Amino acid sequence: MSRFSPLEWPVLRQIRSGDLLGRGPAVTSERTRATSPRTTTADRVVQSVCPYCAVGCGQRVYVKDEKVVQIEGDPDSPISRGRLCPKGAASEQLVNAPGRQTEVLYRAPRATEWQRLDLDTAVGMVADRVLEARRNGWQDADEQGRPLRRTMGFASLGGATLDNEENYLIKKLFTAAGAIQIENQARI
Amino acid sequence: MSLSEFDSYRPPEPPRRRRRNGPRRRGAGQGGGGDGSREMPMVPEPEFGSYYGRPVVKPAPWGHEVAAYLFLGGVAGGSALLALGGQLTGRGELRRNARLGSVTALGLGGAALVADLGRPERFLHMLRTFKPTSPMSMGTWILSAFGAGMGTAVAAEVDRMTGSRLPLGPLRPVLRAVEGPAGIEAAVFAGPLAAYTAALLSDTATPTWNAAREDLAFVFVSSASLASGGLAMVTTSVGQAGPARRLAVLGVAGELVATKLMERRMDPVAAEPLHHGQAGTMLAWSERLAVAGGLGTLLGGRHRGIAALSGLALLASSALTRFGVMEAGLHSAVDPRYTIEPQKARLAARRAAGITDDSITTVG
Amino acid sequence: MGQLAGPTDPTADAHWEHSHARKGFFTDTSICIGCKACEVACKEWNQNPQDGELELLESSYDNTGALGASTWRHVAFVEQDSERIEEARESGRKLVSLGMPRVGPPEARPQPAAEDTTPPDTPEFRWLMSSDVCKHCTHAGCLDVCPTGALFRTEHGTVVVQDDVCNGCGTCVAGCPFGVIERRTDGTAAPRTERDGQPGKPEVKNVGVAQKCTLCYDRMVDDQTPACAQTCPTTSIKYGEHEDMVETARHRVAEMHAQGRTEARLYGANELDGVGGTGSVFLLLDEPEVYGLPPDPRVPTADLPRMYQRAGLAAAGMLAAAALAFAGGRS
Amino acid sequence: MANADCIVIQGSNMAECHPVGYQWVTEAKARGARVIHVDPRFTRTSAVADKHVPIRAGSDIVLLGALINHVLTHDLWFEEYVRAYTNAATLVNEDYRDAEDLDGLFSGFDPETGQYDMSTWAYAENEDGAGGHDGKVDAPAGDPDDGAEAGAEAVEEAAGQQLGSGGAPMEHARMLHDETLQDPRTVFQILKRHYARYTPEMVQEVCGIAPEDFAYLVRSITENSGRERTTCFAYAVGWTQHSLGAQYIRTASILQLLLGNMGRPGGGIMALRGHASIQGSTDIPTLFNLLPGYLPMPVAGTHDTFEDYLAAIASKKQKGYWAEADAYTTSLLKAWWGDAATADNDWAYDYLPRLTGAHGTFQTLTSMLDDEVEGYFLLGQNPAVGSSNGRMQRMAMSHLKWLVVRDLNLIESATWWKDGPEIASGELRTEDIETEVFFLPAATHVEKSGTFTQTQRLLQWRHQAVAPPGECRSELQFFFELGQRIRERLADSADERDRPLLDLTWDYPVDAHGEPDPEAVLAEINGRHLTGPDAGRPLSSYTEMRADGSTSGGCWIYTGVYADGVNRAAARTPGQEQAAAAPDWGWAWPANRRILYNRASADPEGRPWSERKKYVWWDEEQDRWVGDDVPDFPLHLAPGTRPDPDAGGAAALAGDDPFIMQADGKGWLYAPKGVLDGPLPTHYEPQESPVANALYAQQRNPSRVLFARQDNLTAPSAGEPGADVYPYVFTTYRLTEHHTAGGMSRWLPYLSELQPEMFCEVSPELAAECGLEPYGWATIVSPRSAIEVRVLVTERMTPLVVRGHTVHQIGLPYHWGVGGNAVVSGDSANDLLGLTLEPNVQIQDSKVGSCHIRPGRRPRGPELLDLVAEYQQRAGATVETGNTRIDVPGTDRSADPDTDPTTDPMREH
Repeated sequence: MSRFSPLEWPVLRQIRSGDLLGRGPAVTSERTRATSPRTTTADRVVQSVCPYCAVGCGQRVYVKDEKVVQIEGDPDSPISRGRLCPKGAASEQLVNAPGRQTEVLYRAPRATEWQRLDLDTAVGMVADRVLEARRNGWQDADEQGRPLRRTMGFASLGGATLDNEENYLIKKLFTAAGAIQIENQARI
Repeated sequence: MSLSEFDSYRPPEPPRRRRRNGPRRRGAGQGGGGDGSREMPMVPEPEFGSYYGRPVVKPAPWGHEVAAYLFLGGVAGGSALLALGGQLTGRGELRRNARLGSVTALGLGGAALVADLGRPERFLHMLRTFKPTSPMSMGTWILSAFGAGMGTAVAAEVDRMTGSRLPLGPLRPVLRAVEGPAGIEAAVFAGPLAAYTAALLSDTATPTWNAAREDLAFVFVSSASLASGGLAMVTTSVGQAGPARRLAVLGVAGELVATKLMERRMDPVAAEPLHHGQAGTMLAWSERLAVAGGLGTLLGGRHRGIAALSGLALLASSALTRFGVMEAGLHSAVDPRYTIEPQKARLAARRAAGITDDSITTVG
Repeated sequence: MGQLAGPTDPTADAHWEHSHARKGFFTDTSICIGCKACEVACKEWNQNPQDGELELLESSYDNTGALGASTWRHVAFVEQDSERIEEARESGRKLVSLGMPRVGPPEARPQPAAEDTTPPDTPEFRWLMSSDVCKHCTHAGCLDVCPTGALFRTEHGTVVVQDDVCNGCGTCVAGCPFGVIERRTDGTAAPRTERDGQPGKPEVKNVGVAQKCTLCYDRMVDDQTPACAQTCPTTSIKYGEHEDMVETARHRVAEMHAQGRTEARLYGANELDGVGGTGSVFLLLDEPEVYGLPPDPRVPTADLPRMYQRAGLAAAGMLAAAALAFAGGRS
Repeated sequence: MANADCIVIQGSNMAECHPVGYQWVTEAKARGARVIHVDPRFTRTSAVADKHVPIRAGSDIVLLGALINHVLTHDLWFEEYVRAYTNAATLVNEDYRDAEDLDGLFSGFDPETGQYDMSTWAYAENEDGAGGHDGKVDAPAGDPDDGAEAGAEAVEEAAGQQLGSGGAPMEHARMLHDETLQDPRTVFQILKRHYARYTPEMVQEVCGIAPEDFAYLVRSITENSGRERTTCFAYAVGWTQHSLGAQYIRTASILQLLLGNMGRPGGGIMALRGHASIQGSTDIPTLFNLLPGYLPMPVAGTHDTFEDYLAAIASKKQKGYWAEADAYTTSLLKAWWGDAATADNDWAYDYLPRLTGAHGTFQTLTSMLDDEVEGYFLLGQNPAVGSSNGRMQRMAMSHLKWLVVRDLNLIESATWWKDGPEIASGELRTEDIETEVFFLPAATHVEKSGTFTQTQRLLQWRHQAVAPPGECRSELQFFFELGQRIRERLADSADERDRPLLDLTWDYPVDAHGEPDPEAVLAEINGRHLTGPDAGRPLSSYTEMRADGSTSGGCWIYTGVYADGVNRAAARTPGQEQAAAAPDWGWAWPANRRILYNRASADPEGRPWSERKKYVWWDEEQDRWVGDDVPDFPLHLAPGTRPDPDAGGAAALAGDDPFIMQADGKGWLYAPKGVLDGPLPTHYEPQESPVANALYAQQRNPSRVLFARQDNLTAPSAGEPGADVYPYVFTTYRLTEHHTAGGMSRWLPYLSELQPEMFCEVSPELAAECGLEPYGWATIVSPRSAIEVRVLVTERMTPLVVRGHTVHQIGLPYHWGVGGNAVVSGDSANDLLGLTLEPNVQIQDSKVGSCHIRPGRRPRGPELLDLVAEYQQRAGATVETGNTRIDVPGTDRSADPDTDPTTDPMREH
């Protein structure tokens, strides 16, 4: 009913179409007649995999104007055949969650609140701290003189929602740095 | 509840938010607490199964505005008939006051109706279609037609009252010419205006309203009659208010009879809400006030003061009828018992009568 | 003019020139695992707001409660003991002995060599789960009572609200015999915790407008499966042409009865029922009211002609009374 | 799974935790398969199963052992399969003593270290090399995880720090056999004796399972096993998260091997894992004890030199592909250190840091509490809620100098310093906490490309859909950049210890947003030829890897995923357009095989066991293995082939050795090495139990890993004074509507509203006993903490009569945590749990614990600590309680020399 055209008045359409009870096409609005799913109006569709459990259900991610507008099961997947559990079905909200944190936050020692920090500074600070902790926790050899060449100064605990490639880089970098206390969800 | 020596350190128990779905009572459908609850209800478990006591049908999202509209629409309709009578029998004061009363009730009622919409700015969408299956749609068209006639008549009336000061120009003669026919036109829609609201309520899945579908219209037109008569008794001098008094008395009699008939014909379970709780109280008072107003009219109707008091009692009675019926219906929707029991009973009755092909539950 | 009751093709009844096959659901609750993926997928696709109270609803694992303006799929959870299970089995058997209609009895699909037709032992306990949804009735109360034409019958035989038309009069809410449609409020529960620096409640769309399942009309026009049926992990929710759904349902219930599971029954598969049959057919394992469904729903409009008749009579009576009032005396 | 005739779901709530995976069970059931759910609770899985068998949490081995016993004593085992494909006929060392002989201990236990010396468990060897009774020679060794279908299981994740996935290496030796299976020293007879007392009566007494239910289970399994039919087991963390979790899986493996259900369609043991890439994160592990591809991390003392390392991990003479571990190791080192890895420096082997024991997350935790760790990275992980003994976790974090949290939302592990439970109880004061906290927002799965490895070892590529918003970054980008910054800062360093960082190959192409190309990383993982005519070409199989430095490859088991430069993980031929095994969707390791050990789906002669269960078979005409899947066997190795007894590696495989990733090609009924807590699964009670062990004097797994500390007290078990203070058993689990610690679900309104509040599930009987009001509040107290929950009273919980008294179980979902940022929050069930680890894989014992439950909410502030302390005092719980290694019959369990609270309780490995 955005632009009212007298000839399109549903009452007249009721009479014209014979739908005197006004149940069908006579009462549709312009917008209704133009209905189309946002899966068809999306700019692109990308194949992905559900991030929750290890069944590995296929997902289709629909993108419009560089925003994810829909994530649903990928019927092509022989594993999931287009189906998703409630968590998988909520993936779009995971991406576009109202409460999602997209800024770096920093809590100084003894501080009672967060403060903003830009990403570049934060990464630099972390790099400094890694090197310092590595130095402080360094062990060259054990009591019997056997080589250890490691640091006990820092540790990491990863979730199992990380990509293989990410785990690979983490393991590679930390091992090269001599860190051994690298763990993940698999143990938890 | 004091269960632990640490009670004093406990945080205060926040009140649980009100259930969106009404009472927490559990039906016996879970096999007598098969839902895991051992909670003993305060009253014995009713003899019906339900889903955690949640409603099966939803109550209409209608507030007091709609009840008020039911009342005001009736007043407007009845007044239009009095106005026409006044017009035809030359009772000028009655005509004038009834017309003004009618249009006022109509205006207030319309406003109430719009206010109750989820999207009041879209009230004009009501005229988008003409849907015979929708009492609300029919009512809208009736209201519009009625409003057109009554509006015209009142415009003429007001022009007359202001000494022809309305800036009508050349239209004044036209207005005067159509005034009479307009009053008749409005009166044609007066009865439907008072009666359609009964169909509006009954044409729902709300158990009490639906069960009252045979006779609710009679209750409503009677209520409209006594209310409009009452209004005229308040506004109009006793000399001209004779027809109003008679209409009021007829309305009272009609209502008392129609109500009893209606309740007798209703499913007994679905009729229960008319007698319980707030609705029961309102309807009981409605009846008392109707009787009192009717008696007052009969016995002291020629006394201006008594007439006015009786008129007020009748108006109040009519309002209470509509608010009571509204409330009873809403209550019947919220408690699943009123949906499930009558349905089970009628299904069983049909089966007992050998009709077994029309159940929604089948095995093949 | 269209019909108000009885068997009919609702699409043709609504004067669609190019009607499609009627589409619908078959929800087989015997294989529902209660995962609620349908609820989430529905909300996600339709962008319905969160409407839970964020507290336990005291009904097993059901914290949604009922269908409503923002919940278009609702999974019911019912825990039952053996006594109740036997009652359900008995009531199912009764349906058979009543000679309930087998409208077009299903072609005797070769039973799997009916190894054992004695009823299985009644288990000590069961947990029913069932995903409820709008019934998309053949004779839809909501649609018929809608004054604005906001509700309409689609070319696929489903019933849909046009949220750009609806003015929120609320008549449809009372008009639905299944308690499905509801007017949306913005009353979503706020997060229970205080969130610092977080945006408040997201804006709720279509406030004040009646809302219910559209059977994903927007997906259907593009031949896509509704979100709930697509996501359902166990195919408890099946989607397709209504006729096929009813057929599948009949086969399934026959199969279960053959296994001695006489508690199984269909809901909505009978076009002679009070709403002319539903577009969403269910296989239930107990009486409908146990799941919160009406046992004998009847579309109110079926009685509307009679109501109009009575109202007309009443209006005439009022006119007569008025006439009498003026005729009856001099003063 | 859809092909199974009977599915036993035990230790998993499959329909709730893996709804989409459950579609295959639904399908099998629709085809007539019987589905049985064995679980402490009646769950949504039980609701759709044919039968629910309630079991006392922590007693699964008794049930499975009784099934084994029944199968053995009633001759229901699949004889031909067992004889051909398992080590049933092998003889065991005559010094071996079974748990039956030593009342719960095996021979070789050292109470000082809590470890077994496994030498007596070994097979009997024929000194003169003349072979066994029939002269048949075999070379058993290998993986402790007898070929569970899902491949690398929890067991492999850390099957002893030193072992890696190849299991204990063994010099090729001649083992004694008795093909008649009659010799009392055969594995078969040992097995028979070991489980002889695991009877239906014992099942009733220990598990609380009625004899008729047991009979039903036995009938269902045995009637649905054999040539024509197969039975499948499914498990999840319900089994692994026990102090003897790996043994649970082994018990099921033994049963499945006896019934011939391994390597066959519709058979096997299905591991159901809870995280998108938990399989991947053990394949390419961020685990202390492993390098990619299950190669072990070097250990000081045993792996000091490259030679030591290679000798220790795999023998050149053992059967199967593990014999080439040197090539895999060299390729890995070449991938990491490129040209700096040369033959002269042992391919930079010394760049690898060394272990000196367990350095798992829980050992790290105690180090943190001792102020030995300065910094901690949490990458999509929420230990404040998700890890056992949450209070210890949070207290440990407060000892850090700095903490980096990378996540999507402000999880409890990022905010404990302002709104954690210890702030509320007054144990910590925000103003006193020195820890610096960095919260770095992460990218979601659609904001980055990369692979997840799902539970059946399938790698699936995800394409990036959009760029991450704001300052969100992928881990890939963050770590790449961190590496660059670190290398920049060290660029001028002459320190030898910085060489590994400076020599690291760390030059990945980046896109416009600075995101490194994940495909380049995948290519590095896959590996490439470095020299020769093929230089630069991606490897197409791990068989192309060489130990001479001519190949590189970051994870040998993944080699082939990038064969011919094509990203096979991104293969997406729609399922409906290809065969049932769907080989053109993603890429499964190894070598794109979908069912491991599928050679076992054919009989020793290579014929399918039956037409109905046809999968992979030998085709005489083509002279190769064919079938519905990539044969998990050398393609042209004929069934009748008998290798040279002295050969090693793949060449040593016989034509009927289906378990090719095992060193001997056989399925293990008995593990002569490699399993740290015994060669045969044995029932012990959980760390905390209201019941005394009915089978042995030994109450608990003697080789479990203990953390005897004041902040990790154990409740007294049955028979110990104070056991009645914590009389109830609680078990933790997940709900469909949430995800682990909630970081990816409690922030989503759609999921939060479906399960908004923390609750417990109790039986009507327990509710009556304790006066619990339905849906009211209750407080649950364990020796670690007390939490408040809503009460769901339900008949889905069944009290079990065990050893004469009623055991009440309390179910607790563990998704909620205390914090101020989520849509819904609540007390965390993990706060109740103590830390005790399974010895093989060091997984927490988080499925069972002892507690008390009382009506009403818990106290606030310091009074909460008083409440917990009051219970501890009444129970007389001390650091010694429950931390006894050996329970000698008839002696007081409270005295034990092993647990000295003043020393580090970590056990040395």
